[in-house]
Amino acid sequence: MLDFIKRHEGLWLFTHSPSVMIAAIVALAILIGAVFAPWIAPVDPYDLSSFSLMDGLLPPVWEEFGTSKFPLGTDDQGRDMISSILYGARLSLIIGVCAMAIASILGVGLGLAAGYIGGRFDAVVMRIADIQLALPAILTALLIDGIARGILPPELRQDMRVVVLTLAIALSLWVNFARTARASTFVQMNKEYVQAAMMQGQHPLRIMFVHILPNILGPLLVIMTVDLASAILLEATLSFLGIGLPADSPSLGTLIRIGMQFLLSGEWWILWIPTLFLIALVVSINVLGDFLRDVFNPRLR
Amino acid sequence: MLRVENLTVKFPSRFGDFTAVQDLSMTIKPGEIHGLVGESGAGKSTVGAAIIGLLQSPGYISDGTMMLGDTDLRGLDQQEAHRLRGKRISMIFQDPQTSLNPLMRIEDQLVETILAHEDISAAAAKSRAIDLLEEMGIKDAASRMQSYPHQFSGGMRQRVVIALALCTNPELIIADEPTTALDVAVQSQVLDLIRRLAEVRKVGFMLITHDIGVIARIADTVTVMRHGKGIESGPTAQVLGNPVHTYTKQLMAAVPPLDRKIDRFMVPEKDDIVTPSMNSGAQAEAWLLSGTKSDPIGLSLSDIDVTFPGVRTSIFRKPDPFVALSEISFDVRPGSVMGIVGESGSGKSTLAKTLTGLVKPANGTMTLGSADLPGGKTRARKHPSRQLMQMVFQDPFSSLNSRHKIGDILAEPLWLYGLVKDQKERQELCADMLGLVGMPPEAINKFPHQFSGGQRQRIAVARALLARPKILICDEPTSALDVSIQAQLLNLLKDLQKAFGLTVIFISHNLSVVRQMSDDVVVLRNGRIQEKGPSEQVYEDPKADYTKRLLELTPTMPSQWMS
Amino acid sequence: MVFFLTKRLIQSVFVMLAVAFLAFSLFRYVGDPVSQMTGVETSVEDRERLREDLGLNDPFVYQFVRFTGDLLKGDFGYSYRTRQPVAEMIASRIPATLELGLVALMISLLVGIPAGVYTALRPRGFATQTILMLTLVGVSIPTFVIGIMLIFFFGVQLGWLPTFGRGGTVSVGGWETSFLTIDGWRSLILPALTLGVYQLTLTMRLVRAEMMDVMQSDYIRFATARGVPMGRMYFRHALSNTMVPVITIIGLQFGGVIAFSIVTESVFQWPGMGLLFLESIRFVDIPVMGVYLVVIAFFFVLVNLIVDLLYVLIDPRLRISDVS
Amino acid sequence: MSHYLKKSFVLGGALSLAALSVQAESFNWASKTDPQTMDPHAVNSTPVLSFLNNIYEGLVRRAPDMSIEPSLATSWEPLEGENGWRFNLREGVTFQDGAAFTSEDVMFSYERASSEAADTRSWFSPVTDVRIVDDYTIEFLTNSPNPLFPSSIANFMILDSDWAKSNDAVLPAKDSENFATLNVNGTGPFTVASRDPGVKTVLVPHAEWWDTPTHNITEATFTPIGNSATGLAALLSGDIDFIEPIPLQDVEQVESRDGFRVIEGEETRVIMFGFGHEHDTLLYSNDVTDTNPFTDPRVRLAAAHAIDIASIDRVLFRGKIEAASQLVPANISGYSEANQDRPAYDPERAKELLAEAGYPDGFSFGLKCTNDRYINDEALCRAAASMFAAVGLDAQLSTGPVRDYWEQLRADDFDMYLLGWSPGTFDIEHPVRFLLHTQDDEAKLGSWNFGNYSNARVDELLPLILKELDPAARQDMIDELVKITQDEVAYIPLYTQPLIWAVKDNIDVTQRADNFFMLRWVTVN
Repeated sequence: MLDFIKRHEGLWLFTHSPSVMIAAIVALAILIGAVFAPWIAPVDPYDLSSFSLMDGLLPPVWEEFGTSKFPLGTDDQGRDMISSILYGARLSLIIGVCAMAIASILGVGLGLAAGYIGGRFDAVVMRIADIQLALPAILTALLIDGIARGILPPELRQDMRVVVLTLAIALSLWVNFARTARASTFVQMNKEYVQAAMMQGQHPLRIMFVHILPNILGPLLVIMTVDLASAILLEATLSFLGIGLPADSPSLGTLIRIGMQFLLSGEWWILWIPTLFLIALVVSINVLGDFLRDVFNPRLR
Repeated sequence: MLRVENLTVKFPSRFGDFTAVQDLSMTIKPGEIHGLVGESGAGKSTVGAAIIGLLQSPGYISDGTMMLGDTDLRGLDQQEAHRLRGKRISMIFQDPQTSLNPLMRIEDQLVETILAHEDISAAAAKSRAIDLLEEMGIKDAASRMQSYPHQFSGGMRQRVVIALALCTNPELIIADEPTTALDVAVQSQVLDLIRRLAEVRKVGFMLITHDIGVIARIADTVTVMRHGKGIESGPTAQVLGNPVHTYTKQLMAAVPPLDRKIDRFMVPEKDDIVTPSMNSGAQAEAWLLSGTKSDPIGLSLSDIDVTFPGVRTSIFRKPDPFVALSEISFDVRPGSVMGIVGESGSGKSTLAKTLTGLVKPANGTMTLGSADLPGGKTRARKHPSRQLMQMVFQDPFSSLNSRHKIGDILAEPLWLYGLVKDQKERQELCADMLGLVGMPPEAINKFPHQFSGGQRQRIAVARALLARPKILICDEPTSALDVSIQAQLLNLLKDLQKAFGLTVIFISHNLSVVRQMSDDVVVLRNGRIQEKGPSEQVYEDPKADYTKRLLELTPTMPSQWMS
Repeated sequence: MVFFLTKRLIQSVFVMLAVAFLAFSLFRYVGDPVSQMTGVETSVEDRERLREDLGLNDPFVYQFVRFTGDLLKGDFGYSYRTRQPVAEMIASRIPATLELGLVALMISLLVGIPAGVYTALRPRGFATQTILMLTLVGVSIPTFVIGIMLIFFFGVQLGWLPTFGRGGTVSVGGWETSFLTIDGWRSLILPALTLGVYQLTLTMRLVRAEMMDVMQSDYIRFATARGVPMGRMYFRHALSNTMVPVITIIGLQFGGVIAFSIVTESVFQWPGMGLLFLESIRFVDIPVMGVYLVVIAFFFVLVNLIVDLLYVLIDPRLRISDVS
Repeated sequence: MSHYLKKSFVLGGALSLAALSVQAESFNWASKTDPQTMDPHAVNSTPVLSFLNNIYEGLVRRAPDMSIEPSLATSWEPLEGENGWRFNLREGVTFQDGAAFTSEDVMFSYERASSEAADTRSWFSPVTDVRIVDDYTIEFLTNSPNPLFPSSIANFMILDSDWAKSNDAVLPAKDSENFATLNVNGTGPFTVASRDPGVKTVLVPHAEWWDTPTHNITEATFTPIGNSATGLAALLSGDIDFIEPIPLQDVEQVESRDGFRVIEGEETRVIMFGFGHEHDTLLYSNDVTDTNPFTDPRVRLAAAHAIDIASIDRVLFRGKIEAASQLVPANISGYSEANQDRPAYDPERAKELLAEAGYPDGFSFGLKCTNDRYINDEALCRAAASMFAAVGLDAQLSTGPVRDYWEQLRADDFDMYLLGWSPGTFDIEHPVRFLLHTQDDEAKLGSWNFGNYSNARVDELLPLILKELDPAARQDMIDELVKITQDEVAYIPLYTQPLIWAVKDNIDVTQRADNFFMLRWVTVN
């Protein structure tokens, strides 16, 4: 085992940096909590009949009036904070991961193709990327949100909120992937294994995805982690501006937006528990991203 | 002047301490050029770095003494060491392209170095800088000094680098592969310059190089290193001409001579090459032979021009095209080896790319056997030539996809050209082919990074053979390899060529290597053919001035040193 | 070089046009301006009449052509909500946003670059690890949380700094500036800090990465071998070589500064374009939204052109192309 | 007492006291939104009318208790022999630019405010003609007896005709701005010293105001602060003296701090749920798709019984709301005291009613709500949805900003929706006209009756109520009408929205139920 760890540089570095290990444990714990929320959470915060306004605004158990029924207290609707947070993290992660996945597929696909084909195609892709960059993420989200509302039939609008939000975040993140993939592809194009494959007459798609892609995954993986963190933060920010998710299916961002109302009112837990949870999640992901960057770019160590 | 005794340098790692240099001792007198020669990984650069105090973290000197005159180099603190650098010891790096700060004028870089060590006025420093540049052979130095590094050519840049190293009159200059990145002609000039500086200024040089020819040409004394240890040391003529140690002998034997063609290189038995056992490779050999029953085919080029679009500088004017190859015509006889030789920028790699269809010629025709060979994108992906012509690339570290297993890399041509349909059969054939090129068959389950450069080049050869080609294009296949490995690979290529009647196009900048390999030779310069003909004729009796000069300037060893 | 800049200019125009189109598409779907413009007692036919007057019933393509045409003529239209000329409204808000962005950028550069250099040169020091960890936490807290925490700590609890708005401004040739009064500066501190934290982290990390890269380069090793003084080496040799990528990213991040200025401006009631934009969304003030988008794209394009020019200034290889 | 002031006392003594008294007369206040225009006829919305009431005046004005009192008219009486009212105007009133006020200005303002370009047009729909009798007498003729007319034009503000004409602002700005969008010239107690739209507006007293000032303000600065946390911080840090509204949950925090006071009151706005009465099917149901259960009054009543107003009050509104039984609160004229009971919170009864109506297991439906229009609107809907769920009514909640809310309601895109209504005329006839009368575009009736609740008797009663001059007879008709709508559960009235203002202790303000903030009632101590 020890020998195995020694031989794999990433593993070895991992076991030798406590902050990374802590981050990994925190991220994993949150991930497990989020994935298994329906089984772990005491109540289902989406089921309106499972909580009652009568239980509203109860503080965490260690405060006066706190009850062990709601260890972290309840919000203004009487919803158990633990359940809300677990489900919220679940939704935030789903949105973050999906947005990141869409952005990476779109961005890597376009970037790879632009780098491989070059010429006019490359120029067009890069101009589209420029346009995307000229529209800040928040504006993109508003745009998508607005268009979706215009196009979708009313009965779908509510259900599509998550999809729309995910798409909006994905659109504002893809450029990063495209630029990185394109730059890395340029580097790989000069590598002789690519020339060998081209010379042999392999299919361009095979060269792009079977040969080049595995070789540029390193930097992309770093961007994936960093962008997952920004996707989660972006979702929170959009929710703060009121273009995020509705309050009855709250993500962490929506929980914070709701909690904002209780900033001064004494019910600190409604704001600060989800906020701390979000920060812990994002910090962990960022620490892991930093770590991956170090592994893939040993010069920076 | 410089006295090094029992120098030991260690690099701690998670696998324990790695000893890069062990018990090395040497002395360099003023005006002496001391060559430090060895193959990659011998620790020769580490010695230089240790002396000037620039060991890469986390390396450290664990033992030994280093005295520069009366100064104990190990006893200096950081401040003192930094003041000594440039003042008394300086260094020249391999690549003049990257050694100069691209954002600063030459003048600023020179003046700042002089002012850092001497208490003189800026004007005085400037005039010294001008003198120095002129001494280095840069004309009109006062105005040229205002330029930025990118405005100088490679050779000129290395002169500037030397001027920078010299501008504070150091006692010792450590030159780490100073001419490796340069062409023969420039290399010769730079070597002359170093020689002159040693003689006139009495500067001691430590010349670190892998090129024994360079050592033979200018070094007074030499130390041969291997695995961090000094193998043999003494005056150059004695060590190289009459080596005592087996390793030195083997090294000398592996150096390809320029003045004659030898049949096979004497190669040392090395642990990382499997001697083909009786059966290993037989199946692959049979498979290959079954496919090449028909006669070998030839290749001919007639009036090939290749141009690239130039850099556009205006929206209104089309940029002038850059001519990479011009009026290239030659015939490669079926089953023969055609050598193509030229310096960097001569267009030899473009030629390889044109042949393989990566670059489209503007004019001219190519013929493969009796069929027309379309160029560039007009060559269909399924064109038969894609299988018939295979290539071995220069850089063994990038020519194999590092994310694929050796087995997958090797099986790709079998699958792609539909040569072997069965997956299991493919794997067996690949394993056997590895045996044929002198690799253990188990290698199919490993990744490229688990192999050395020489081994990877063998894998690359195996990959080429697995397409069952008739023509093998080798683009600088050995230029990234050490001489002993180069010798092995050249032997292998010779054997395979004979066994399977391959037509080989062998491209290299190294005249000696080309001579050993080829039946015919083409000399390229700036995209044009300078001379072509049978090898022996071109080497023995060159017609073109260019060929003559090349042959003259290539550093070689006196033939009497070579056994 | 001239060609390079001309090419960039043409591309920029293309980007602007595309943004104008997107801006216009946005118009159609954000909400119903007429409902926002009228009171409860306005009758249905009055609403319909207003809709007709605003041209909202015209075909999409016609509306787009009209919008782009008006933009090109320099006619930015009138706000649905306040009936003021949009150009005037946005112009009056530009100084606030630009000054905020500028100070945030200055914070990010003045703190980020030295911190990046420091952490690159002492990669293993305790201070470095602390700085890295702190900045990591800094980027992990949503901007609006940072802003509101700052307000409550420095504004309410300590009472040191104003909690909202720009404070005292002075008009210099029509440009309302906060830079000339103490009050203006006091008001700037918190929002600029909020906006700058994220950029600061990016700048620092980028400078650090580039610096560590450059410190490994041959010319730095050669400069060390020549005994060039350390300070000169770090700043004259190493730092200047890190500037090209740093400037690129700063140019790209400008979009980020503007985007997050929306959040910051909303938290601090900072009377800039972002706040105007948020208000116009709330009231479906389509002309304002559209022009805002175009103006943002214009700034983005402008900053990137400036970045291109800076490249040329910094890197002689782009300036002089003769190789002898 | 803010930190700033406290510090002054400790450190400065008499000097700062002197400084304080000067400073005290400048007054800073904040609210959520900026009045979008300074034109009194261009936009009919509370932020605009409230703000402009400090600058412009009407013929009549409202006292702190909402009653009508003389303003630019000293007295008024019904015309004899025809329908309409005569107003006797005040003499010696000057506009802020010094021009004298006469009946010409009233005539001009009427024409302006009732023009097609004006958003205030509907106020004058009963008016058939206006006659100038002399410089200080003017008559408004109406199409039928209209006892409410004087009080319905309390916000009809008078402009100087010469000023408007000479500045090219004869009509309110519609597509582009005009002079009156940014500039003012009223007869009121304050005038605009400077205005930066959306940023700040500075008002100074009008020295020649006809009435005796009761305020002591020398300069008043208004700043819109959209973010409530920022607004509250601005108050607590002493940057502003007054803000409205503040979030309910922060009331305790503000009150517990030294130097601040919260003023609570009832607004006139009643929050209610409406139904899609004329929809054939539910739009957002997973189970009932072929019919609309809400057409059955029993189902509507069940929904009403499911709501626990007491809990909503306690948790969401911290005990600051008044439950509502009808579409207006008790302080509005015409309030039906005979019908002041609302359906009790009774989940069992609700389930029974649902079972009777044929939905023993309940059904699912869509509930539309705003999230930025009313106080705690989103939280209210979430709580309501949870309460509906408890009786088997599975509400699919959809919340969104108000900017596209009305459009959705107009497009009949709802099963049940949230609505708040403030009676513009401070009489119950207003919600009846807009919310209860059958939709009738011609007569401009029922225009906000999105679900098209329709009852012939209600439609019949409305014109009678409008015309009736005898208060008792009128009230009888109103009681009958309210009874009908309660029995049929036309809407579920929930509560009256509270008004929460926060001020520094040294400021006296007067809160009026229409949430208008009058600077003339402010004193800085």
